[in-house]
Parts: sequence; structure tokens; C-alpha cells
Amino acid sequence: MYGLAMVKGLMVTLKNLTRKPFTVQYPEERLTQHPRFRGEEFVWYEERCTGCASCAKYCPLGIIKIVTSPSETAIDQGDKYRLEVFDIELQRCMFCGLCVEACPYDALFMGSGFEQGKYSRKGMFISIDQLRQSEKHPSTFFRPQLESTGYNPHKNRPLDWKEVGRESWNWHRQEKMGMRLASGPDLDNGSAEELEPAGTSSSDGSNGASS
Amino acid sequence: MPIRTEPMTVNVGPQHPSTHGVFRLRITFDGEEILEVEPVFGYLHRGTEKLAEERNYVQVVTLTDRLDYVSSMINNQAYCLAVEQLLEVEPPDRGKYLRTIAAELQRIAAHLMGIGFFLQDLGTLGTPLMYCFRTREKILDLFEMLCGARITVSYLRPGGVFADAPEDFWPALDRFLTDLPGELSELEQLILENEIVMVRTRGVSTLPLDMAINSSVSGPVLRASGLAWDWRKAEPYDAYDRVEFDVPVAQNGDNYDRFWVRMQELHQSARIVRQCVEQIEPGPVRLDLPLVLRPEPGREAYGRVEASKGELAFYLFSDGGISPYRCKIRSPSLINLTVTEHLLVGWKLADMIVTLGSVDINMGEVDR
Amino acid sequence: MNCVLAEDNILHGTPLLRWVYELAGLFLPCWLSYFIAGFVIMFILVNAVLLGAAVFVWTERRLVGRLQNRVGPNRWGPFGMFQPIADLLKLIVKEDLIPQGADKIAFVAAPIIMVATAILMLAVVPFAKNTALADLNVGVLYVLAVTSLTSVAILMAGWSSNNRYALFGAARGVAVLISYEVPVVLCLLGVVIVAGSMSLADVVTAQAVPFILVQPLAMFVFVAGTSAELNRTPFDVAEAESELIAGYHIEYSGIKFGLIQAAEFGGVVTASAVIATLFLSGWAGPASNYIGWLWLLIKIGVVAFLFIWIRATFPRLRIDQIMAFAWKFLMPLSFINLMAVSLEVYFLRDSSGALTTTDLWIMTVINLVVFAVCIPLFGSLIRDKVRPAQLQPTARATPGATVQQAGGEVT
Amino acid sequence: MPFQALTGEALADRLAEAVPDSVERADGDCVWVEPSQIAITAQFLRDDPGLDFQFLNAISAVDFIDSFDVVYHLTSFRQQHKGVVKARLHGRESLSLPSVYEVWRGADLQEREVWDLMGIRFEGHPNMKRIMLWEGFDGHPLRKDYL
Repeated sequence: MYGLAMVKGLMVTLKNLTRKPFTVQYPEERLTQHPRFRGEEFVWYEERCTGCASCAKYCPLGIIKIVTSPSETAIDQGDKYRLEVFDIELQRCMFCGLCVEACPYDALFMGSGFEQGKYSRKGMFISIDQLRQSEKHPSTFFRPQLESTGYNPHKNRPLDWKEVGRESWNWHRQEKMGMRLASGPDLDNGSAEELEPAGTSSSDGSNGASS
Repeated sequence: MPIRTEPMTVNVGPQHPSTHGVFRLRITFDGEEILEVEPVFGYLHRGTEKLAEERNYVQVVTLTDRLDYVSSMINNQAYCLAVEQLLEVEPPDRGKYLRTIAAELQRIAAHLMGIGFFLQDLGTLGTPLMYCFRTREKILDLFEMLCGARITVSYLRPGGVFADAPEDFWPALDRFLTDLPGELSELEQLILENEIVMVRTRGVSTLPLDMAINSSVSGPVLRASGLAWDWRKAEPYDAYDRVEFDVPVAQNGDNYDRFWVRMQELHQSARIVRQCVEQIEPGPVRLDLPLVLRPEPGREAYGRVEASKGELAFYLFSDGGISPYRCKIRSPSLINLTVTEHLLVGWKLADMIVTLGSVDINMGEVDR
Repeated sequence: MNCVLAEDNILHGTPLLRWVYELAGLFLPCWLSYFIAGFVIMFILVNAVLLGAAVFVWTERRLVGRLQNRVGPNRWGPFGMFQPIADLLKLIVKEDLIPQGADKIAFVAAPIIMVATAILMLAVVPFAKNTALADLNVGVLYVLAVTSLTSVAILMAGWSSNNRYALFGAARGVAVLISYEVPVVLCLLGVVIVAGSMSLADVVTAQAVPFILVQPLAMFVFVAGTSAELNRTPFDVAEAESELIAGYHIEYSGIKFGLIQAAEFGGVVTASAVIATLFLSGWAGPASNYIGWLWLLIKIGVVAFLFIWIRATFPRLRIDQIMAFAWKFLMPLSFINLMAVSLEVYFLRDSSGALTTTDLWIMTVINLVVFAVCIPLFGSLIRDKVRPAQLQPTARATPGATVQQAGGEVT
Repeated sequence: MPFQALTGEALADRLAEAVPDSVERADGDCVWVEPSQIAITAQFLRDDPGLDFQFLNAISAVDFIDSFDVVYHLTSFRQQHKGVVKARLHGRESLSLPSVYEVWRGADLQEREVWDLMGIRFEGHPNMKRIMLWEGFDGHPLRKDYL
């Protein structure tokens, strides 16, 4: 009969009246973010950074500013540059994650938040001091070694620089960065709370931070 | 006594709720009937092609996200295919499957947007749109799992995808694929055979097949006019040659057919994803390519995919440098608009809005 | 008791006014108490409509939200109930723009007329037994007269805005209003014939069997017609958000826009009240002497829910299709209803011209049969009528029914 | 019948028979056509039953500093093949090329885009106006010398 499909449509909307809304009331409720979420507030480990500026070179927008000077540390302590400036201009950042992808020493991570909105453009950059002081909740984006531990930046504790590297993890012997995880590290069920600092007691005994 | 009338010129857009972005049409009306149409483009022109010449091959991926911003994955795919043609490499199998899954999920999301806004243009109070968004939201969640972003994904890389899907992606995808048929059938019950939709869209703004072909129209618009042409079938890329799917075709080329074809393609995309999930096997997902790519000088590539709006292609020319010498984007949205005048003239204001919705343009891609 | 309302006063039949008048007359001079009584009535009326509009806005937004599987406004007050108040405050403090080139007088007058018509309509609706604000003996005619005023206001708003979208909206709105007036009037004639009176209070008392059962066809046409007159989906071409942005009120801002919205939503409330009164037996119901107002509210709620539900589900028709729907579908139906009712009354009435409850039940059965026959019949007839002549359906029954394996063949 | 790419040589052979003096040179991927002959060539490419290029995928232009390439990507649905035709324009000032608008309506917006961004005029196009940028914009942004 003509008009039947309209009645059917009315029934569909009526059915939805009884359903629970699918929307989320934002400030009170939140969607659960995946640990891979590419958020703001970059996480940066100064101890791991050599000042190579790969991130700055690889940034499609060129918004990372790095100024370094030669450090006085001896070669055997790990040769690196002393970082004077490490500014990320947030207002132009599009969170593509290419800087994280480019970082060869796992010093730079995407953050986990997304609420860095400001009222003026002046405050829209992250300075080296902010990077140093901020709580380190690194996203597992492009960091399979973190992901395999089951680390969740939204729930778990901040991580120390020794815990985030790929040294303790033997995947890179088999496959290269960005490829499928061949095997995870030998951490019991991978709870991040139980994450052992790398180097102190490497679970597979094959390497450490200093290797 | 004859009543004197005079035509009236109205600017529809760039600020109009139903021009799908900042599209502007300068329309001359006789009463409500359209006498003349002049599309005006360029309000969202960002010079993507020029920007691509300043960035290295991988960085350009982030630019492609912003072309048709409701189908970023497919844009990524087209670009990565072009770069792979330049380099003469092929991604590993698992990478191909992941790309296919991502692209088909994105197609579902983009078609849902297209359908939702088409129905919104028809005058529904956003109900089908909300139902579409409900489903699309789940796809965006899946994308967040894959790559950490929801819209501007930048997931694909020349030579594969940047990372394998996390462990929790597969159960989530499974859940999504289980729920999808129910949600789609609800949408179909709500609107697909609704008499008002039929009356409003059937026979309106028909596009004959010969004109569609001659005007380089592609994608669902072309298939609604009666040509079963799909680049995924004709020139299979990634894993499309290993999956089975049908190409929905309609005959009349009217607004309803365009809408109908999109509705059917949703099911086909889900079917492709299901097959990919079955077939995918462990392995590497990305080729071991350097971060900065340098194709041989003088090479050119035309990487083409069947995007949600039609044939999306990147024509790349390499001079041996680290960035493309020329990166031309063949955007389906723009070229589908070639037939604007034919589709709109003679119809009413209300039909014009619906027709624009049924052609499903995206200004990010039209203006680039 | 020094002031008594004269028997021949037009408002003598309104107990509320009489009561206030006599109470005030104890302390005040008669002319002043008459004024105060009138003022009290108007105060109640205006606030009933505006409050009704506010409540309706909230209800509609919440309900549409739930129908769309989302929440709707939920920030201000419990369940977002203060949202309309917040909206109102916002509209009041917003700048009140009058576009350059606008016809100022018409531009300002249009929203006022719109609100006035919405408010005036409620005046004759009986809230409970003997509680109509003004129990006019020509109540039905009055309702029709007042609703027609809206078209003038829409035309004024659209024309004076000096905006082409507004002009489109106004032209469409007036066309729709005028067309739908005709079937609506014909339906009301059926109601009046059965009730034997034009007073809405009498119409309620006449509904021993609710008229929705006695005249389902009239109810259907009336609801469709009212829905068109109120500019609600699927007939909301005058506003047509996706086409005309906001139609005739595109240039309005601030409190003028607020008034138009109030008129629109208040109009739905009053129209629901009229429908409830005419077809759902108004305040009548169990214990109606005490909670008649509650029955009316419930019935208004049901009708309003129907409006909201339809709005949340359907797309919009095109203007020519709406015209065709009015003239080719609703008109014949209302004629059929009128004929059927007239004949039935002619044969069933007793010598004094009154109808018994049994008569009403007999009419119910006959009219339900008429309804069941007419709707599908005309539904299939309208099927091709609403399509312009050059758009006859193509040979194929279902478009695109073939899903073919694409090897890339040209069909 | 699988979808295949026609080599430039194959295209050149067919073109040389039908439209004399049209082919400049050809290689494995594409054929360079004499710019002034492009409209006639296009007509032949579309109407010849063996070639049957009824679908114009894209018109692109590449700036080589001393010359410009205009690239036509073509597809035949019936014959299941694709081909690439190029026209090389020398110099940088007042470049023009016959329009293929009459052959493929799909060239409409694309030729306007090439004119707007690359500065190559198409003679015979009914509406040769800028498309992305406004009239009066100085220069053509996709040229290599536009910074």
C-alpha cells in the first residue's frame, strides 16, 4: 500500500526513542581514547634526545625549532648535543606524527591529551621547559615497544625515560621499525605498572640502555 | 492580463547550509525554476598541488588527508599508489590488506556522510543523518585504533601502512561488522523506500549515460547512470583482485539512483572488509623504504583509485629530487561538477539542493 | 456585589471573566474592574501560549533528540528544562537588526501579528467545563479567521525583509496557507454539522464518541492541513532550512526572531489544543468535572507528540507536490467526508435535529469504512499526480534493481 | 579482457595513419602530439572504434621551465584500455592550445584549471576564465617561477 514505507519509517524512529543515546556528554563523559591516539602535549625525554633534529627536518610544516650546542660530555657517556631550544608551534601542528616517526632514539612521543585550546595565539607553542616539566604520558603511536606492554597513557602512570625505549625489546633484531610486531618483550601480561626499567634487569638479557 | 515577471538572480552559497562547504552557485530563477547556473569555485583553494612540490614524498601524505576530508584513507591510498608506481615497488601483502580494509571502512564512512547529508538536503530533521553518524562514529573509533587519528589519518605510507593494527583492532572490527547490517537495514527501513523520498528524487535531474561519460563523470554518479565501471574491478590495486564484490548499477541516473547506488555500495564495502579479515595473514606491513624517497628522475605515475566520490588520481612527475616535481590531483568532486548546469537547469530550487547532495561533492577536494 | 456583568455582554458566558469582574467590583469601580478582568484573561492567555511554546520547544528538542538517538538540550536545569529560558534571554540581549532596505513598519509588525494570531486562537478553547476564556458562539469560525491572519504576517515578513530567500519563503508560505485553508474548512464543516454548533464548548459536549472515531477522514485531513499551516515537516517549505536557510524569517534576529519562534511553537500548542478539542473530545474524560484540564493537557500532548514524531521522521515535499497534495488528495477527501457526514446526519437525526450516542456509533462504523477505502484509493491515485507531467516514471519499476558483476561492460 | 595500457608507440602508429603530421614522438608510456593538432587528434581518439577513448580522465600540465607538457589521460570502457597523450608547448609567454571541450565535455573545468594555475590558454573553450582564483589575480601559481 502506498504510504506503508512512511509508516515503517515512523516505526524506526519510535524504536530509537527507546534506545540509549549514542552521544557522549563531553566534559563529564569522555570517549575512551585508544593508547595510539595522537594527542597534543608532546612527550619528550631529554635524556634520550641527541639533538639530531630529525623531527624538525621531517615535520611537514617546519614548526619544530631546535637550537643545540656541542655538549662537553665524553664520548663514552654517549655523545650528544646540549639542547637550548626545543619549541613546537602548536597552533600550526596538525598532529600527523611524522616527527615521532622520524625520531631515531625514541625521544619524542605524541601526547595523549587534546585540550590545549588557548585564548590567544601567544601561548600556542610548547617550549623546552614545558616539555621537560610536563608529566610523561606518551602515546603508543609508532612505538610498538610501548604498545606491546599494554601501556595506556590515559590510565597508567607516567613513564621514565628508561622505560620507553626500544633497547629492552628484541623486536628490532627481527624486523624494522614500523613493521609488524614479531614478538613482544617478556613482560608478564604487559601491565605497565610492572614495567621494569630497561637496562637494570633486562628480561631477555640481550641488551640494555647503554648498549 | 498577463502578469509581468522577471528573472531573479540569487547567490546560493558560499554561506548556505546545503552547498556542502563553501560552494557558490549564481543562479537565475524564474519563480522557483532555474534558468541559469554558474558555479563559482575556489573559496577553499589551498594550493595543495603547489604545497606538494615543497614537501618530500612522505610528507605529502598529510596533505592528501585534507583533500576530501571525509575519505582521507582513500586519498592516502591514491597518493601512495602513485608513489609506489614511481618507485616501482609493491607493499607487502599484509600492508595491502590493511590498506584495503582501511579504504573500505573509509568508503562506508564517506558514503554514510553522503547519504546523511543528501537526506538532510531533502528536509529531514537530521534523523537519518544522526543514524549515519552513529555508524560512522564507530568507523572513526576504528581509525583511531589503527593510526591514532579519526579524520586526518595519514595512516598509509608509500610502501604499506605505517604500523600494523593493534591487537584490539580485530575484535572491534568484528563487532562493527556484526552490527553494521542491522544498522544499515534500519536506515533502509527508515528512508530507502519512503514515498516522499521517491516523489522528490525519482526522475529528477537525470544524467544520461553518454553525457556522463563525455563529461568525465565517475564514481557512484556514473554508475547511477548505468555504466558498471569501477576502478577497483577494472584496474585492481592493493588487495582488490583477491576479494569478490559486486558493482551496484542503476539505470535512470536520477537523484534517487545516485542515492540508491551509494546505499548498495555500503553493503559491498562491508563484504570486502569481511573477506579481507578472513584472508589477512601475519607478516610485515611496510616496505623497508628510506624516510626520504628519491624516485628516478623523469619518471611519472598516475596512481588511481576508486574513491568514494569517483576516480581519484594523483599524477606525479619526478625530477629525482626528494619532493614531487609536479603533483596533479584529479579530483572526482570537481570533475563531477562539470554536469552541474545540465543537472540543475529547468528544475526547482528545492531540487537543486537535493541534486547537489546526490552528486555528493566535497569542497576540500573541489577547490584543493 | 455592586458590579454585575450584563446578560447581553459578549463575555457573559465566560465564567472566569465574570468571576474576576465581580470580585474586583467589590473594591473598585465597575469600569476598572471590567478592565482588570479583561487584563487578567489576557495575561492568562498570553502566558499560557508563551509558556506552552517554551514547554513545547523543550519537549520537541528533547524528543527529537531521543528519536535521533541523542540527548538533546541537557545543560540548563534538570533535563535541560531551562533551555527555552536561556534561549529567550539570549535572544533578548542580542542586537535587534533591521536590514537596510527593509520596509521597517512591516518588518516590525510581522512578528507581532504572528504571535497575536497564535495567542488569539487559544481564547476559544475550553480548558475544562465552562472554562473557555471566551466561549464564542462562532468559535470554529473564529479559529479559521484567526489562522488565516498568519499568511498576512508571513507575507509581510518575507516581503519587508528585502531578501530573496525571504521572498521565496513568503511566496511559498502564503501559497501553502491559502491552499490548505480549503480542506481544513471543509473538515470543520463536518464537525460542525455533527455537533450542531459552532461553539467549541458545544463541540466538546457533542462528542459522546470522540470525533476522531466518528470522522477519521476529517481528523486525518485536519491534522495534515494544520501541519501544513504550521509550516511543519513534511510541509515546511516556507522555512525549508536546507533550501531557504530560514525562509521568510531569514533576516530576523534578536527578540523579533524569538517572537517568530514563539509564534511558531505556540502555534503548534494552540493547534494541538484545537485538534484535541475538535476531535479528541477536549476536556471530556473520566472525572472531567475536576480534572478536565488534565485531560485536555494529555490530549494536547498526544497531538503534539504526533507532530514531533512526524517532523523527526519525514523529508520535505516540494512546493508543487504540496499543492498537489492539498488540491488533489486532501480536497476530495474532505469533500467525501462532508458528503458522508451530511447524509448520515440527514438520515440519522431525530425530529429535533439531535443525534444520540447510538447514532454516533453507527456513523463511526460507516465512516471508518469510508476511511479505509478512501485513503488507499486516493493514495494510489495521488501517486502519479504529485509528479509533474514531464516526469512520468520510466519503464522500470524499481530503479537500479540490478546488481551486476562489473567487468566494465557498457550497458 | 583485462584492462591494459596502450603504449605510446601503438598510439603513435594509429595516429600517424589517421591524422598526418600529428605525432611528434612516442615512447613506451605516451605519445607526444603536435600541439596545434590536439583537437583533431582528440576527435580521432574518441571516434576511432579501435581506440575509442570516450572517457577523458584528466588533463594535467607540467612546467619544465623552458616548455610545458599538457597531459591527457584517456580511457576506453569498451576496449578496456587506457592511453596517455601529451602535447609539448615551448616558451613561457602567451601559451595556447586548441581546446578539446567539443570532444570531451569533461575538459571544461579541467582546462579552466590548467589556465588558472598554469597559464595555458585553450582556444575554443567557451568559458576560459579563472576557476580557483579570482579574475585579476596576478600570475599562475603552479608555474615554477611563481613563488
